[in-house]
Amino acid sequence: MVKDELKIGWSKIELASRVAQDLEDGWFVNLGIGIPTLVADVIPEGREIILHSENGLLGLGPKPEPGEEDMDLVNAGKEPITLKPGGSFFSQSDSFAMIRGGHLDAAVLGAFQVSMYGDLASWKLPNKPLGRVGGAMDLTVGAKRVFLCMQHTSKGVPKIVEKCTYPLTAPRCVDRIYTDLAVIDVTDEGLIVQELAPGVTFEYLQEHTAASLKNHTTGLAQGETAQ
Amino acid sequence: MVKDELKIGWSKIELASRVAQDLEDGWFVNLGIGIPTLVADVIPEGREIILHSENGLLGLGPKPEPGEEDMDLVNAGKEPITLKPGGSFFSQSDSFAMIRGGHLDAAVLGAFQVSMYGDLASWKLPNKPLGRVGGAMDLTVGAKRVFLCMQHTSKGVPKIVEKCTYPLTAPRCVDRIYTDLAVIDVTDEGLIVQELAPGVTFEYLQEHTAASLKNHTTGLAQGETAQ
Amino acid sequence: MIQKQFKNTAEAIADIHDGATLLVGGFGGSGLPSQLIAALVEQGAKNLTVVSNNIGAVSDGVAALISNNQVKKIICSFPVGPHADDLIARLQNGTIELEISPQGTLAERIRAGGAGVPAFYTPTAAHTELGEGKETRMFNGRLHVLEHAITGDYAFIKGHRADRWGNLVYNKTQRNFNPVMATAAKVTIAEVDEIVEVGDLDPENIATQSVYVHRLVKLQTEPEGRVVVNG
Amino acid sequence: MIQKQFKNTAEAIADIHDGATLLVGGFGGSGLPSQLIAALVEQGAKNLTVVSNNIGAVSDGVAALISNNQVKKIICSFPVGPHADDLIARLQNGTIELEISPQGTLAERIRAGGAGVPAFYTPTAAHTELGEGKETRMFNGRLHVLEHAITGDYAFIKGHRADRWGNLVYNKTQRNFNPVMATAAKVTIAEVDEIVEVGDLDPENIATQSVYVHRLVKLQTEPEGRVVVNG
Repeated sequence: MVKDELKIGWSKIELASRVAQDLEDGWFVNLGIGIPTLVADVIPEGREIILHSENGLLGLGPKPEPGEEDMDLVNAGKEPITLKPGGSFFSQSDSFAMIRGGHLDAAVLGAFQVSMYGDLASWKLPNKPLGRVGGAMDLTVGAKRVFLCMQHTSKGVPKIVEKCTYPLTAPRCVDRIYTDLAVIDVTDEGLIVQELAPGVTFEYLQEHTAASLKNHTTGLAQGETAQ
Repeated sequence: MVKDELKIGWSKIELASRVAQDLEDGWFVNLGIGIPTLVADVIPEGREIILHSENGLLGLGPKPEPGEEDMDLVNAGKEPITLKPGGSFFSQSDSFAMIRGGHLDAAVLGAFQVSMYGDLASWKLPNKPLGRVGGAMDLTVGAKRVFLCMQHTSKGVPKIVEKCTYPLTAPRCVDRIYTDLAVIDVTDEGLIVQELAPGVTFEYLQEHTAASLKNHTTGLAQGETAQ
Repeated sequence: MIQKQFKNTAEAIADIHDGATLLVGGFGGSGLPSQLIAALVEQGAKNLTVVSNNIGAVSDGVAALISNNQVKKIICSFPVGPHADDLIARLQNGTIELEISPQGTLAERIRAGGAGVPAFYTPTAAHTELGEGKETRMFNGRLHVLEHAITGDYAFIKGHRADRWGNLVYNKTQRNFNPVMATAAKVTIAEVDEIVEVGDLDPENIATQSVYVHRLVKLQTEPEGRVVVNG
Repeated sequence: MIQKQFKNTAEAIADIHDGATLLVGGFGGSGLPSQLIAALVEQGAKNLTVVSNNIGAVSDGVAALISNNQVKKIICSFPVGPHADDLIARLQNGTIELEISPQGTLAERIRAGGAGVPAFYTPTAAHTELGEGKETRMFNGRLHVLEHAITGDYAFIKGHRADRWGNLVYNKTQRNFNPVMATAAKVTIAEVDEIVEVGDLDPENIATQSVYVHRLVKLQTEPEGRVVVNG
């Protein structure tokens, strides 16, 4: 099975690109630590999306060229980044006022588990002594849309579940889940698969998901999208 | 009596100067509307006192020269002022965070009434349909020291009373009262007269005050101070 | 491409509905978005709730909306001034409602509204008439009152320079309530002296970030221009 | 004349007492007042309560105080990183206490501490382990938790440029928690790259106003200098 997973689905950068595709012109978007950070590098040409980083900036740009790194200009993952023209710097309290106040159009975040109701667990693993909450709880309650961007399984164990067993970040907060295998909406009618990654069947996806999925991609060949 | 009051005591600018004399080097001070505003013009030479104006600036300077007025640079009384080198501009929420958070060394304010316990009434007259609270309530709860700077009486009626009959700005908030007639401390032992203006006797002062005063100026000739 | 600039004030405020809550920046005439107010007088939306610090300090402020019978409720700290007569008359005949909030509490309530904080405690106004009827609680041996956030459907703000993204800088004490109110409305409309290229504003020096500004109007510098814009 | 500059970090932090509460700015290594921390390691004050966002991201941050057994309690949002081993060991043997606060709640609690707001409601952490045991209340149909202000006896902050009055500007994302923490301590001590003349900083662009900074130390740019300063 591990072998299969290596062969099919989106790579990390393809996954980031798939997320970026859904970010609309003019949106203000926060990118979490991990795969979400990659989204900054793959914003579609001609689309103005203003990226927020919770350590206190709007207008985050791509990674700097080697040798151009500035340790006073980092993202929420503490990696060197650049600032786009039109960007701005502000304090932590201002940054989280922006987040909690509902001013960001979307937050793209990682996850340990997500439930069929959109409950998110992303800050603490049961087998670790310490959690790392950072801004995750603020982002999930504050952003207008919460998009997850993650591997579909962790060491073969499904991350999409009926009920989270890990400590919650926030209940019923996730709107859409992007994984290496599929794009899945969290709705009042349950988890709706909108799109399958190349080489992924609905049956394969369901097999790797610990909650019931509904297929809205029926009639399309594998790898085609429902757009 | 009105005639007497015209002859004795401090003029408005002398009163402002008397207040300014007690503002210590390095203090951050807010000046209220009215006579307190005059303090900005009479800060003793060589003393660095940083004046705060609640509309959002630190480092308020004297009035501009005629013709130099800038309507974007005004004090809390909406009068044109200047900014000293080292001054700064900030928002209302930041300005009142500064006030309420206890960061100002003193607020110099006007008053309608003040009680022997330091209760202050300064925002609403009983015979007026509307009060004008502005920043008075925030300043009185927030400043480290509240100094009043006012005429001792209003149309012959004492403003220093046993109990305020006008709506309160804040209870037990006043530390020191500067009037055209005297300097009076509000203490746990009551109202203590520290200094009399030229030509004012303790008896005259008590006669114009509707609360019991204690004289700490005994032994000094009229007009001398207890310093 | 992000484009927030409107042709004129009339278009920028055209959709304001009867019954809307409107936050109006400025401290007296300083930083007052007077051309947006003038356009709203023309537009005529009624039963507005208006949140603004000073009512009646200048004739082209909120007083103009009151005189034009567009306001059902005022929330402010300073309802007096040379142009407050119409407010007083309407209070006396019961056609307008007034809520007085201490200036710092007003600023903090609006900030809270923009920051996703529904309520907070403050020592300001405890033991006073303005604290009456409010929940109170002791913290550190001192009485505090519970104050609730204020948000608006629209905010009118005045800025000095803007860029196409909606970033704003202010000129001196023009700043006052403007950056606070900009955060607390569904639709924030800024009238500005100048619109510059994206990247022309210093990123360290942006007082209102692009995320908070939804519509921009460049002020007409000539008085004749103003008439055309609002006419 | 106002004079806030101290000769070196050792003198600037000399009076910090055992049991003090210390706010430490920075986000990882960015905007971290590492020379003040190094001086405090030398000085040796014990039983400190330290409030800082990241613990263990870098070796010259709060981790250094923990390793030197100077800390009895940590309040942070992110207690993990390559240098968190000593924290974990002390948590396991019960010699240190840890309070985790979501990052935005942490920032807002510190802001509240500086702003005279003793407590506020936030939706963050409601229905989660970090909200357990806290007062809750519904606002607008949503559960909120009551969070209390944080203040410090001292704050260590890192700035870029300062003037003699104590005004500060920051460099890019170095800003982070520094201007927030500067407001919330009895004594705020800033290490800065440069001290300029009063009037050299743009009054529109001062991120931390003079009123909040009590002591200034200019950073030694040469590593040799640092040893001398702290020695």
